Amino acid sequence: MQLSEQPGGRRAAPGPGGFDPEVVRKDFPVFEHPVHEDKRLVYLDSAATAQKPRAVIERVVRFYETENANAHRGIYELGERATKAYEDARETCARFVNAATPRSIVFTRGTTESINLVRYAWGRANVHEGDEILVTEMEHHSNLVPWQMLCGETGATLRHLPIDERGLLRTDLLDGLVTERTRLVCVSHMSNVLGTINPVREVADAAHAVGALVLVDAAQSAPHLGVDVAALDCDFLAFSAHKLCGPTGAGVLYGRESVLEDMPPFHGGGEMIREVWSDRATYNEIPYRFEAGTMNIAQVVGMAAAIDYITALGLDAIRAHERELTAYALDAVASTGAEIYGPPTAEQRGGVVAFNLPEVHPHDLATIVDEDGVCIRAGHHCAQPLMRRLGVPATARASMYLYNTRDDVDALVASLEQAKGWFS
Amino acid sequence: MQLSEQPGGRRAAPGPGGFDPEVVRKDFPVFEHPVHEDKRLVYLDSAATAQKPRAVIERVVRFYETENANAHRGIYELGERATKAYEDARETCARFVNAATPRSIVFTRGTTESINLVRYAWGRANVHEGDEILVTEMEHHSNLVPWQMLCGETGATLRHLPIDERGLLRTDLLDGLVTERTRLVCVSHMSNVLGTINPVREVADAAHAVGALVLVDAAQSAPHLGVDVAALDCDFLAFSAHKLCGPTGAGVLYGRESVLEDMPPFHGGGEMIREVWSDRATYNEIPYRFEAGTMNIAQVVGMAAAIDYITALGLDAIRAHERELTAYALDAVASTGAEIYGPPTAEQRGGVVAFNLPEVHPHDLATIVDEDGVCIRAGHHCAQPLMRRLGVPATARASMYLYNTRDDVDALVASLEQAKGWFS
Amino acid sequence: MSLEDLYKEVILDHYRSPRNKGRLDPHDVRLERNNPLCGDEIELFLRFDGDDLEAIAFEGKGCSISQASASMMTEKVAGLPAKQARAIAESIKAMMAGEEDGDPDVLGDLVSLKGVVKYPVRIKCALLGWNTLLEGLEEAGRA
Amino acid sequence: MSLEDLYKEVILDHYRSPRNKGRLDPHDVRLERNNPLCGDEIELFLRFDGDDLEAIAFEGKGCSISQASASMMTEKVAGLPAKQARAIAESIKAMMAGEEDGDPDVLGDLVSLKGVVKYPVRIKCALLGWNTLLEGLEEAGRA
Ligand SMILES: Cc1ncc(COP(=O)(O)O)c(C=O)c1O
Ligand SMILES: Cc1ncc(COP(=O)(O)O)c(C=O)c1O
Repeated sequence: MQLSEQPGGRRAAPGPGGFDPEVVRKDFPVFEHPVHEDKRLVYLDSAATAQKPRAVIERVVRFYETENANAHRGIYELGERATKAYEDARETCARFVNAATPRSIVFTRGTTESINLVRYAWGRANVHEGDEILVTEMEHHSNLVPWQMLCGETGATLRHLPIDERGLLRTDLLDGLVTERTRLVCVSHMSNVLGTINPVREVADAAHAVGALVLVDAAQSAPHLGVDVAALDCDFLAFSAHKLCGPTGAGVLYGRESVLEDMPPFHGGGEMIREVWSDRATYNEIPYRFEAGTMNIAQVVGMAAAIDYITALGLDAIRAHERELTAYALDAVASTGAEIYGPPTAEQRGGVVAFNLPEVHPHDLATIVDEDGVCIRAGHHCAQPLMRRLGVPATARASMYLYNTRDDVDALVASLEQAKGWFS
Repeated sequence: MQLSEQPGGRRAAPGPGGFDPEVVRKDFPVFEHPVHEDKRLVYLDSAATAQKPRAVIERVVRFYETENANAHRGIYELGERATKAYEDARETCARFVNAATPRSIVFTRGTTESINLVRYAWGRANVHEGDEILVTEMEHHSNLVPWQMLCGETGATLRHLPIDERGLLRTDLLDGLVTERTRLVCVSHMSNVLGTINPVREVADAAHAVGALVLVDAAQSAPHLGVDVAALDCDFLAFSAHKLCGPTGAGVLYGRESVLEDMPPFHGGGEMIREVWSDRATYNEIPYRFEAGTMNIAQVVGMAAAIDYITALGLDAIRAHERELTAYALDAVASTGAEIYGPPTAEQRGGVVAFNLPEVHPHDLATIVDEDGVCIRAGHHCAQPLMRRLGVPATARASMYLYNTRDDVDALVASLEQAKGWFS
Repeated sequence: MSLEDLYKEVILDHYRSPRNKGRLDPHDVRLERNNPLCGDEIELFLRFDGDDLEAIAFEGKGCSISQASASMMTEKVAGLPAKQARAIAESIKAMMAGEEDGDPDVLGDLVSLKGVVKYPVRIKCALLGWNTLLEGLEEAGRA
Repeated sequence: MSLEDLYKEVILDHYRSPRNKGRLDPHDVRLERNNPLCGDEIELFLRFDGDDLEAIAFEGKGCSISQASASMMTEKVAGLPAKQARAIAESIKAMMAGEEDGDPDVLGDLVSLKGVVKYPVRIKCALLGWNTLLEGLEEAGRA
């Protein structure tokens, strides 16, 4: 599905399926409030966190007002409602990632906790001295630092799959880097800096050929591309609710059923146990074995509402809109003289545009455009090794989502031009 | 502060400070909705999770509608608001537990995660073969299973401080059980089954005398008694927002500043780092070193609103109300012929009454009283070793909070009498 | 059926006077199973005569629904061909999952257990004995 | 002061033509500090003559506010008694924390840095040089 471009027009017509970002925008209360007293909010930092539609906020409120109880514990009606809402959310998540069973869905605080859960529970049992873990050169710190730590603890070796000049993975080097010693290959589905969409299946096939597992960081792809664990053939996949219009404080670890079955627990506490004696315990079945204590029930329920919201709009339509807007933004930002990082075309990337204006430090830039109500990110984007690879200390980054329009991009460009003026 | 008892009256007069549970109850939207079509909700399971006042729900909504952005990352105004709300919450929590500095406050998902954080980050660095960890016989699984796991991994030994027949800690045995080999003593401030309020300071003094640290499980005490880390002289203290009228998915680990300073990180990821290279990283200062990735920002902000709510009502007034109601409930439940577990007087315990009716299994009881809209808990209450100590497979449990009234207790007792009737 | 009727007409009779309660010796299969969340326990004994479930008995403790359901089960399946016992157990499970209505011709009095469906958390209690039976038949190679 | 004025009147002059930029040899103290969240870097060189800060220079990269503030700092404190340099640094910090208004008699042109207070995330940038100076004075035993 491709949105029609109106030649010369400032705004895309609603795409097939009736996707119209101006209408979508009305679902998000945050846009009703101006910033800096009277400025229209131009929110271009959805790769950091997305705004929340009314449907999600109201779902959380409804939980607290009519279903609030501890899940899996109460015999009374309120407890049943809470348990049902929580387990229904698990089914929603399973469908969303096309998992064969909800038993594969473990709830967490977010991508970072999901990955650290794998590090602690799977990693300590399966990675030993002399083993290797492979990560890509474009990973977010959350999919890099845990593996540094695990290697430090176990004596395993961390290896890196490089990227090329356009910010694409050097999959041609997979053969040499994936070896009999490789236990795990960690790859982000979509880069939060370059926007690159990675050929995860190709990486998974190479890993599986030597018996290694594959962990996919879907923090950026789940909200913007959608994910299909069967098609990706991954063993673990992690994402965060807050980046897909859901509440903060919730996320998912998908794990292949057979892998989770063999995995020791993560946290000790209530609910993850089967029987406890004073000196030992036996543990619950999956996925409960990995969910200790009172979980983030309301947030998980809100996450399911967010998934319902974006899937009702259609991930294809969202992707088509973002592709169209990204193409527009790549041109518009380039027209200011900025250097843009990552793949040249909108087909190869998600709605993330990292750039630098010559002479203007990105922090100065972010402060200056903020005066106009334009929210962009400046910094290393939790990817310092990638910054070194690009040869810059930091970049500015504009990232787009379903509520952004060409007006937003135009506002950014106008602000960039003004900043250039001050510095020239 | 003690509420005046009205002889023969069914309801306590508002206590000094004007505390009136009937008025408080109106702050909680959940009570506006009947259960089982037309039954008044008699919620007696606050030890599992508390209901949420409008002020907390509205605070979370306001965050999503006017402050939502990632904390500590954005240069723009929305990001500043999010960061401020998040860090203000840290100060609120520091004041609430009387911590010397907000640097001592680490945000988590809840008590269980707080305790597991200590197990992983502090425990693995400080507990070795031959060392000992002491827990009490009344601990919740969340303050027991993590230490079983740590002992299993390190070769340390887990020891147990017994309770007496009334459910009080055998502190007379501390001398023999706290030794030069003890590294950590784990004690709940208030039992979620017996209600027992433990002499934490006495335990802490014994531990510190041999150089051991003390971890306090304040899941029950923070909401009902309030906590003062300076007076308790503890090294770690954990509590959950959801039990003190706050959102699910948030909690606190308090750590003594000097202890946290020396503690290695827990999760690897964004925000907890200082500088990252491809093969290694240096870590951020406390408390950020322990907060990896996007945190549960909205929930932490809601937790602060909950703390503001209960402290505005006054923890002394809440405690006085609960003491009065507990005394009433102990008598009323005993009058049905039930056996009650734990200390005999309301002075020695919080508002938790665990009991069994002869001949009626607690699960049957919970199902039967639920028909009348009465929510109680039945089971092992995540304390299986304590159940064995009490010689029962399970108990029923009624637990009270600031919105409960004598009417609630009366409804419970009427329901219990009916159940007795069915079974007799 | 109201909760009161469920208890008074179905559960309490078997809870108070359980049928086939106790050990069965000799036996071909012995199985202990529990319901970890509730603490309900069942110990089930099976003896076969060829493909027939010649005798069945149980020990256990727990809530009235778990124990009464186990008692009703032993009464129903004792003496039946293993295959038929299995079919009944599957029928009960389907009924409790809300997938079937419960055929009175097959289940007889057991249809009254359907009253538990309205209390979702208690379904596991009602099924504890039945699940243990299915495992036992499997273990004996009779299923 | 508007952001435009802050940049045009205060920051950009020093950013484009930084004073005392470069190494200082010989020196008594050399310190490298950075602002991990922004990536701003400062390398500071101090030379003392008794208790006087005889000379000061810096290297660095980062945003204009961090670099301009460091440049303004070197211009202001070069040649002063260490004690007085320290007092100025403390004053700037208090001003940026919103605790003091900033005394023009003490701070002179530096008062204009107050414009950064309105941009809380940038305060760390403005203070990077000053905090490094305080550490340097401490290290030299001159504070
Ligand atoms: C005494 C005690 N400790 C720990 C916990 C665990 O708290 P949470 O489930 O919020 O992690 C609870 C609550 O269930 C509790 O009552
Ligand atoms: C690619 C990528 N991985 C991981 C993360 C971490 O996600 P979270 O902060 O929600 O744990 C992010 C977001 O910051 C990301 O963009």
